[in-house]
Amino acid sequence: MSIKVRYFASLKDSVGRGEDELHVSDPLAVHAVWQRLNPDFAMPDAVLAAVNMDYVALDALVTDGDVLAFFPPVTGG
Amino acid sequence: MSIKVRYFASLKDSVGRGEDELHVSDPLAVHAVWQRLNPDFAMPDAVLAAVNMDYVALDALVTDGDVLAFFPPVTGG
Amino acid sequence: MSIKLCEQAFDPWREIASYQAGLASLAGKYGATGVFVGSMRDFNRGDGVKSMFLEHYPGMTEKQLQHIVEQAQAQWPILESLVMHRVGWVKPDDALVVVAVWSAQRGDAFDASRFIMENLKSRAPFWKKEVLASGAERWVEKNTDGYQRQPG
Amino acid sequence: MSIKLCEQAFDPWREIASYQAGLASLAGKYGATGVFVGSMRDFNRGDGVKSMFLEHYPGMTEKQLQHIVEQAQAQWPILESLVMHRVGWVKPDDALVVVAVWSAQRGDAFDASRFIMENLKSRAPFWKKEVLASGAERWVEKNTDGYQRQPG
Repeated sequence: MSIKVRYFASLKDSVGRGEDELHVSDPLAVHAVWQRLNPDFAMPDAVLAAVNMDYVALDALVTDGDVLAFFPPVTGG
Repeated sequence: MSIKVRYFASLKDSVGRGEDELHVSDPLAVHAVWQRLNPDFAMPDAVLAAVNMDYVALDALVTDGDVLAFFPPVTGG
Repeated sequence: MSIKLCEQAFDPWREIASYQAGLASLAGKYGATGVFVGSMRDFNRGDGVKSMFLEHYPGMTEKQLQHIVEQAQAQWPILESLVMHRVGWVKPDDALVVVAVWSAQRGDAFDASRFIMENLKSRAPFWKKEVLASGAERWVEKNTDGYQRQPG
Repeated sequence: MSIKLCEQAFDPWREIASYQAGLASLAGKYGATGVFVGSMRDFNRGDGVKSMFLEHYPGMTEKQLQHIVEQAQAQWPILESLVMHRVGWVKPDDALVVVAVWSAQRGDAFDASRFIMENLKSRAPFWKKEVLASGAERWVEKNTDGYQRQPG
């Protein structure tokens, strides 16, 4: 089982990577995915998360094949 | 002393004239001008009045040289 | 500020583009442009409308429009504005009115353009006479309030 | 409904005119077009800005914009809409975003265009990185609420 994780904008700069891949045996909450991938970097308060391009809460579960994205507040327009 | 009076749009059709000229010896209220010029036609409720191209109340006074306009509710835009 | 009454049909987007092209000193200063374009519909109150006459009060129209724009300028930090209105005979799909406001922030452009438009509808001395598909003519009686929802 | 992401600079008024020219079946049906154009300013938070990079999340951006327009369609009787947004490198005075809504009545065009714009600002995954006059780069931290008055 594998989850693809993406980082955007200033968060990509902070994390130092644009993508991760995480192999998991069971569904995992969004915040747990972050913690596993960034054990030394607490998730910033304002971070937004999307699973398969829809916004989700940080306790939503991600599962095999999902694409999870982390990004800072959006600033378009 | 003379006041120029103008009518617009449907009110011009109802009155049957586009303009009047009224000779007066003293300042006269807007509604009194109407009454003098249209003794057999009560001023419709929704009529608007302007003196020298600014909106005025119907009891405003008009005086020598003024241009008084009567018109129905505006429908531009 | 520019206020124009137009006897001929015009392309609203080309007019806005052309006006904006003349605002060279404001380039990079405005972050927001709020625009409203009103067009002639081919129906009103359940009837087909084939043409329309826009009467106005020359002089007072310009004076009132200028007053409205000045009131908007007093309330919002507007960098520039353009108001155009057709007069005379118009046909369906013609642009009747353009209101455009340039400002630094978007909220001001939205608010001020709507304020100008609503005040134009309630205070600028224009009157519409419709020629129906049947050939009958009728004056439009009053404008609706654009801040309230209207039946379709 | 049309949603476009653009890598090249565009003339917003020409784009709107061109899109509207394709709405032949709606000619005479829409009485109102509400438009917002956002442009790049050459200053922000007291600093000169000489260029900007617009990052986005390909796929999610389009999905969220479509969702926002569908929400607007559910709330107001919209006849047509156009949303355009620049991505990549932009420079001051470039158009960044266009929202245009065509409807029968003006209140709906005003309300729906503003709704789409505000939701785009708060939900569409775009991020701006400014290059200042000094050469320093910084990410814009957050968007403001366009319904509230902002300090100049």
